[in-house]
Amino acid sequence: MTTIVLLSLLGLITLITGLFTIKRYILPIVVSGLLVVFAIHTSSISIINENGPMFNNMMKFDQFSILFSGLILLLTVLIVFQTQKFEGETDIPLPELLTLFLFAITGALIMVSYTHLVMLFLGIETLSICLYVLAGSRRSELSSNEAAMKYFLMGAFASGFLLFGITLIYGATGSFHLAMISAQIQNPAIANSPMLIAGILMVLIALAFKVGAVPFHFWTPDVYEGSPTLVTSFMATVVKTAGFAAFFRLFFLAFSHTPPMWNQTLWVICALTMTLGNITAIYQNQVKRMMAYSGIAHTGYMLMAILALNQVAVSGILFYATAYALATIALFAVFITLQKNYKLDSIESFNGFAKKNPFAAFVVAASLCSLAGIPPLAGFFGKFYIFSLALKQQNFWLVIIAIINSCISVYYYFRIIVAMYMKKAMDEQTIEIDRMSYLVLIICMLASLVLGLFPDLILSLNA
Amino acid sequence: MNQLIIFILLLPFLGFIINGLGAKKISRNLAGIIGSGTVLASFILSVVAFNGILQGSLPSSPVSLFTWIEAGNLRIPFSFLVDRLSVLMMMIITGVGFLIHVYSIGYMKEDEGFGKYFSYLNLFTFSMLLLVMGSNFVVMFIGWEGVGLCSYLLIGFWFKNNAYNNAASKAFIMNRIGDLGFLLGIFLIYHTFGTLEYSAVFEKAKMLPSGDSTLLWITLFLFIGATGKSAQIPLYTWLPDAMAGPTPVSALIHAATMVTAGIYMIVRSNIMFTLAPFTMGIISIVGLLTALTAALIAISQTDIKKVLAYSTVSQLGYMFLALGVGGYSAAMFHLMTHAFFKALLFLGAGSVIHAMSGEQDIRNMGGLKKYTPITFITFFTACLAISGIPPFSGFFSKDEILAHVYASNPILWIFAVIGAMMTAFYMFRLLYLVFYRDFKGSDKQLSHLHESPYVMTIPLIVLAILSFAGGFINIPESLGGTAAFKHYLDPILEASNQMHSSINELSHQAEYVLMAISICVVVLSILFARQKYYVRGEEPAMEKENLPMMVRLTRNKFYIDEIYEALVVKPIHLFGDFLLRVIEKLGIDRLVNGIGNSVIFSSKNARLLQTGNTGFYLFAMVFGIIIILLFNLIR
Amino acid sequence: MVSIFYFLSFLAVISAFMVVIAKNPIHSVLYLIMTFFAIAGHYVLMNAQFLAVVNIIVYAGAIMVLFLFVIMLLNLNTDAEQNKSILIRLTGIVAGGILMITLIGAFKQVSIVKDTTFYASGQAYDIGLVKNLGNTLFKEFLVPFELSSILFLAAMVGAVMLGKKDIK
Amino acid sequence: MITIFILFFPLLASLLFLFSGNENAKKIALGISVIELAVSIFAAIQFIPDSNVQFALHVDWIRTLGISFHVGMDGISLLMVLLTSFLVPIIILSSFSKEYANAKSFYFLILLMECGLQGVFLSQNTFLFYIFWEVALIPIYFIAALWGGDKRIQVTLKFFIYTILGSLFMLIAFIYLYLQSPTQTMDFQSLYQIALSRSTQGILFWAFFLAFAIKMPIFPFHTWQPDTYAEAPTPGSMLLSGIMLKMGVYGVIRFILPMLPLGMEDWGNTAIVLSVIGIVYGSLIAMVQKDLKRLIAYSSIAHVGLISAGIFTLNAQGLTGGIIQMLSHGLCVVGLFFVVDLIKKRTGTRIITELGGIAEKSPALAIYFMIIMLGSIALPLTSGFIGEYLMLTGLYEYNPYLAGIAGLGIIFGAVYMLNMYKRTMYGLSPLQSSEFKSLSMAENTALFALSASILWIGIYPETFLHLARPAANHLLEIAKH
Amino acid sequence: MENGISTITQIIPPNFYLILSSLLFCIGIIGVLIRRNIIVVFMSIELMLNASNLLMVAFSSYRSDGAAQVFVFFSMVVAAAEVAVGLAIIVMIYRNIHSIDIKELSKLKW
Repeated sequence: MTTIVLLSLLGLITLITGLFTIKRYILPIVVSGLLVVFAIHTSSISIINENGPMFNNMMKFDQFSILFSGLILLLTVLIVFQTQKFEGETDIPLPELLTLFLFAITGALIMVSYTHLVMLFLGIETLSICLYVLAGSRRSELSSNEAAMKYFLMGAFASGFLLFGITLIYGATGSFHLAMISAQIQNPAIANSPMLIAGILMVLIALAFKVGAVPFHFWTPDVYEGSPTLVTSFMATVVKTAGFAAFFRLFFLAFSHTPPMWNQTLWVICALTMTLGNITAIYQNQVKRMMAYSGIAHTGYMLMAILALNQVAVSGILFYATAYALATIALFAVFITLQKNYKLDSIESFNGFAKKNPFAAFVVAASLCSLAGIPPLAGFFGKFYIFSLALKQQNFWLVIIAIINSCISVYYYFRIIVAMYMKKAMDEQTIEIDRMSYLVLIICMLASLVLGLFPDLILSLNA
Repeated sequence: MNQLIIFILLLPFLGFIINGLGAKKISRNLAGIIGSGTVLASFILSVVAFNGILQGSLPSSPVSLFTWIEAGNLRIPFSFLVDRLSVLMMMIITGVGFLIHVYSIGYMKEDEGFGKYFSYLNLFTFSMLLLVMGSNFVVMFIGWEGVGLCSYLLIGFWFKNNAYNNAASKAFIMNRIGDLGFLLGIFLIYHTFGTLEYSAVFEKAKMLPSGDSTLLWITLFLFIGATGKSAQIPLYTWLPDAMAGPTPVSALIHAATMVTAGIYMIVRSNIMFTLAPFTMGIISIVGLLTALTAALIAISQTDIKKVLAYSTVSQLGYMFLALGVGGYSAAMFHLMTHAFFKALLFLGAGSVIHAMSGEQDIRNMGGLKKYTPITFITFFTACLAISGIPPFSGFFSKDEILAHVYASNPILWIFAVIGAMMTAFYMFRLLYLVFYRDFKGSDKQLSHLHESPYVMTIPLIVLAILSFAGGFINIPESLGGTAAFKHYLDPILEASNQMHSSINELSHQAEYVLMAISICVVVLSILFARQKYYVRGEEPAMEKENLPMMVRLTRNKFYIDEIYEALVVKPIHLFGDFLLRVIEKLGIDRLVNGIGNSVIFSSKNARLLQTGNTGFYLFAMVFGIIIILLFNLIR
Repeated sequence: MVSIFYFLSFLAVISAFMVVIAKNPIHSVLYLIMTFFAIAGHYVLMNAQFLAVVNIIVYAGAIMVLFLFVIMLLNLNTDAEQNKSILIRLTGIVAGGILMITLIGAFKQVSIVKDTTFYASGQAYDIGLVKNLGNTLFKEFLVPFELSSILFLAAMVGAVMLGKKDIK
Repeated sequence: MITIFILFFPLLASLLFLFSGNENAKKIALGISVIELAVSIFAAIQFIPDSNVQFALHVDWIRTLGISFHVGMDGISLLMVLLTSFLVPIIILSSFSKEYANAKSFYFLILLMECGLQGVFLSQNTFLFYIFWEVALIPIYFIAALWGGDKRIQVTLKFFIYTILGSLFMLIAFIYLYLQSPTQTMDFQSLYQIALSRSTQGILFWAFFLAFAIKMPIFPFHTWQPDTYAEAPTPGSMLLSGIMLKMGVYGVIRFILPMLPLGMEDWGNTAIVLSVIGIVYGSLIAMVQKDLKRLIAYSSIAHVGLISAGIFTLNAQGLTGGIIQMLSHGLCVVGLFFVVDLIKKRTGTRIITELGGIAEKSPALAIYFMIIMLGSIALPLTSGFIGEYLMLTGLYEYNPYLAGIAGLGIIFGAVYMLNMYKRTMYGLSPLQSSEFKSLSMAENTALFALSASILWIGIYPETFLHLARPAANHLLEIAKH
Repeated sequence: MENGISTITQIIPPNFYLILSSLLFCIGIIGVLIRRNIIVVFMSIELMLNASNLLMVAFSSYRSDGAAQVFVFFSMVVAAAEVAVGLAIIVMIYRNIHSIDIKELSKLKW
């Protein structure tokens, strides 16, 4: 809770500093603030076990929430690092932009620690509203407008389902508390109630929308493309992580006793998501769209962990989300610079990049390999873990679909690598990347490698 | 004693290494001396070993160097066996080989690849020795393939000429086909007997009943191997082409030694063959067919070496015929005498070619008698020997074969005699065309005509003496001899002889009659040749003229090469082409690329789902929701 | 009582339907307000009087007025909207209809186990009162209440940022 | 310790590139690989020829999953390590006369690949095995795709995706086995003890077989191979064919044979039949190839077909023969590529019909080429014979007819190899080869080393057989239980 | 009828409210699907939210649980915040393209 309070305070402070002309200090304030929050947050790990449910069962800061909150905070730091160069990309001033980021992750933190459906609803909405604004933050750009509009309309539509679903679940079980719901569901009369079934499915649909699963993924490519790249990066990483955490938490804490009903549906969604995501990504020429589809595909992989739905799967999602986020952030960090340079969204902007900036190109290549699941990078271990979760559940066909999809994904990830290393550049100039981005790249790179080699660093956290 | 055996083998190998590595640095004379010297030393050691065996001082158990291959219960030692049979072969190989080495010093004097040539010759001798000395089938196989390699190297010795290279490849590949048969035979032997050592295998084979089907297959496989190496139908066509190499090579490889490997192998494993009568039948028929076909072809050939080559094939056919009827010692005996006179013939031909500055077409020769007297005399000796005129060596060996054949099957004998008749005819045809009447070559060639140097003629003389006298070691008992050679081999053939005693059924009178008939036939055919080519002076027709059907057929070797080309080589190539173009490119590649392309194609279409229209997206979402709810709520 | 229920239900459904099919956005807004009133009536029926009032104040009073403002501001008070093609509209209606049938079919026999003790104690009729609601809100729901301020703040900042004419 | 050194030395030592220029890169790389070779030889000398895993290192790694860092070598691993350490310097030597752009990266990738390959052969744990399996793939992809021919981009990507597909099937097989293992570890030894039902073994067999069949490649999974060999720069082709292909065979030996005896019973026959088809198929296509590299590629399919057929027979002869043939094929095919590269550098062409008469210009090359070619067509007293003889014996024990068909390979092999030799080395030289630089020091060394080892294995195979035999017998014992 | 306050929940079975809310909810969906005017689409979404609210209150009454009614407060809060942002977005879009037709903005595709 301290974390959430501090974070909202930090948001307020940022907003207020915006009033004064001390813009130069804003970024350091936010970054150091986030780091302080993170430090305080981690120090609370030691007292997890004493933390019971808090505030009338509204939230519970258990291991799960601590881990995911930590991840979200760190990823946000990586993204906030890059806001400096991002100024001017949006029509929103930096302080407000940062405030929105901070409020968004406040929502995200709520999403990973709720034990009450109202908190889930509030968390999702806080996050979403910030994102609607962020997506439209290039106000004069039509694409940004369109992204905001699409995201907003569809998001609100999905919220309707979420609310209706929550209502139905409440109707069936008489409670908003996850633990109570779980207890009620043990009663077969309630478990078989059509209200409950419809409720769970509608919540599932709403959450599937948030994480971008087929057939509720349609917003993703358009919104990713239209939004400012940094926001895309944020959406693809932090938001998706929070979405999965919320998804998993809900189903793990509340619905784990009713698998036959929803997990067939989720199975199909999962298979469709990876397949459609990967297949569509192949033909994309726009980097951001491609990454959006790749994100959809990764959603599919992560859904496999939700299908497993046990304590071990937490590590799976956590690890996978980390690996995926690190690689994605690194890729987008480079792409922002390229985009600035060439005013071009297509893969061609990567042409010959290896000659222009070997280090950055190397990081991008490594990130792509990580995404493609090639050892010894973190992405591989994530896949390994998820596959073993699925195999433990005897989900053979899903794993085979996943494998074939992994192969397909290699194709489009390697298109960028091919462009960087084997295509002729459009011009001769070298491309410099600012220092903050270098820092981000180095961190992402090292983290990917270290986590790939020593996955215990994360896995052991969820003991 | 062991060291001695190993030295027999190692010396030629040493020569190969020295000449091979120092091909550029060692002077010609030295290379020649090393090359021949090592073989001579081997020969002397072989004679010592031979002596040792006669004395009984040489143990006849295998000498093992080291374990070569070991896997599971398969254990193949690198070991050698010197017994009566192998020492005989060793002496022939090193003896005749030495003479040919010496001859080569003169013959190859001008050649730039002199050192290389000698190293190859030594390698060949080494391989051949390995073949005969091995104490198990695998070591024999090493030598077996080794001689194949050497023949490849030596046939293609003048590698700038592509025809020669083709001949070399052909020889190797034809041999390889046979080798596969041999190899399968080896596998089956191992499969059946669990070992590959001669002594153990034969000991176990003895226990099997006659006509055993496993033995049938083993022997058939081995025989396939033999047809390749010993140029029998259907794998004989490489041998005539192999005349592309330097002439001494033809003498060494394709007359005296390498081609005898098949005969050696069958004699070595005689017990298995004796117990497989069906295979024996096949061998005799194949042998006879080969003998007749090759003789027919030889009659109309115009290249001096081709005539000799076909004659070799034909004579090998005789040997196989002998083997087929169980006359192992007769075959070995003929092998030996044949080594003498065929080497002599080839070397003589080499001398002729040398004199003619490389000309090989007999239609351009004639009257060489007065220019190259030594060559003529030695060549004449050889002709008499091969035709089987008593008391030349060929007479005794051929007659023994004929006697065996007659004892086995008189009809086969009739054909065999016809073959002998043809042999005499084409040999004397050759003799008359080359050495008699007038010189028909160009003036330039005429001015160069000369007798070869001593280094070449001395081997000829030695071989002539051997060709003449070689038969005396096996004068049959019917002629008052002791048949020493036959008895010498008895220990090797002991088991087979117990089963095959047909030769003894033939009375001395019958033998006399047979001898008389064959001599008459041969003399008649010689006279006919003399009449035709000396008295009447007929000449082989030139290519362009309209030849009678039979001549055309034989001149063109019954078109066997063309038939093989059309029936085997072309189809295989076409099939390979088909595999590449259809199966590989259109089938497998298409399939794999097709899968890839179909993914891309579906991507191309799947992305169209993303219409950009929010209304459509909402529709799609709702459809998804409807489907999910329908499936779960309405059951 | 029952007739009021049916009347309000009928009113809600009809006016909701009119929201959807009215050509002029202003009409839609007005029909929507009518729907809200009908829903508020239901709230009253269910003894949720406070919520009924809030519904009217917040929804009809604030939110819908905001809509009206925007429509006026953008000068959209005509029926200039181009219709989607018949086919799409039909599909939309069919889709919604199927969904409706599915849901209604599923919910046909739903029953809720009533906690009779509440009725006996009489507390059941008081929950909708301000006092009781206030208690629940500020005790049990204190955290979401506080946190919703962040939501509002974010929405405010966002709305200002997006809606402002020029930011420099 | 020695295993760790062999495993990571190439990688760590390649840090030297950070301090060197491109021009010295090749020398540094050569030095590193030679040290690696020396250490491998030292390990071989220290090795006690029995079936135990030696020089093992067993450290906890991913505790939560029970995965440990477990490396070590038995006889088979040792031979493969030796092969790798021996071939890499030769491969580096082959590039000596050519200046590769960005040489540091080039040699770094080669050394990285060496690290990956050694890792594959040294792993005693499937997780580690898989990681190195893929680590070996990345550098070769880049080597081929960055320094390759004109069509390299599509071709290498196809190769990459194809092999990844196979590996992923292997990965799920690993995971499945891991989940089945009673102790939940991924060590080979514990996986060997799992008892699985027949049908499961069948499925796992195919999962493994696909991975290895694609890697080797076995007909009909070979379609990536000729193109990749042809497009890759020669060092790349050498790495691919000389060592990487052995990974597939090694995988079969390590996993399919000991772990899936029932799967072998059901499907081993299919695998052998496919392999034998591959022998004939590869040979026949090699016979009509005009491009030297493609010819070698198809010949490689044929040879590998025989190796896999031999190994799948699951008897001592076939298995031992397969192991020896892995060495032999590595030497021969690297030698062939070496010669082809040499010819290509000097004449500018790889098309058979445009070549000729090289024997006259460079007799030394002719001799080396001859020895390598003879090794490749399995002439006795060369390495090829030992392997092929044993494998054919094994195959004959398994099924005589298949042995007969497989034996056709030695005939066809002679046909296309001799033809290749004849057309390139013999005859008269066309214009292109009129000037032919004699062999450089580096080339001479490499070719001499290759030829000498081909003859060594051929004449005294016991040096290597006695290392392989205990391990092979041990595997067969496991397979029987 | 104690306290003089009659309650509908004793007369009307709960599935009536379920069906009513489902009706309203689906009408909202239909509105979302068939309209092109963003504002009307948005209003339809508000209708969906209100349908949920109605059901929530109904459940609250049937279960005599105040928590659900408080939940409705929060849903109103969220709706209000969404409306604020949503209308801001609409205004922004209108400024740029002078239209609020949902079809106008379909440049991002494929």
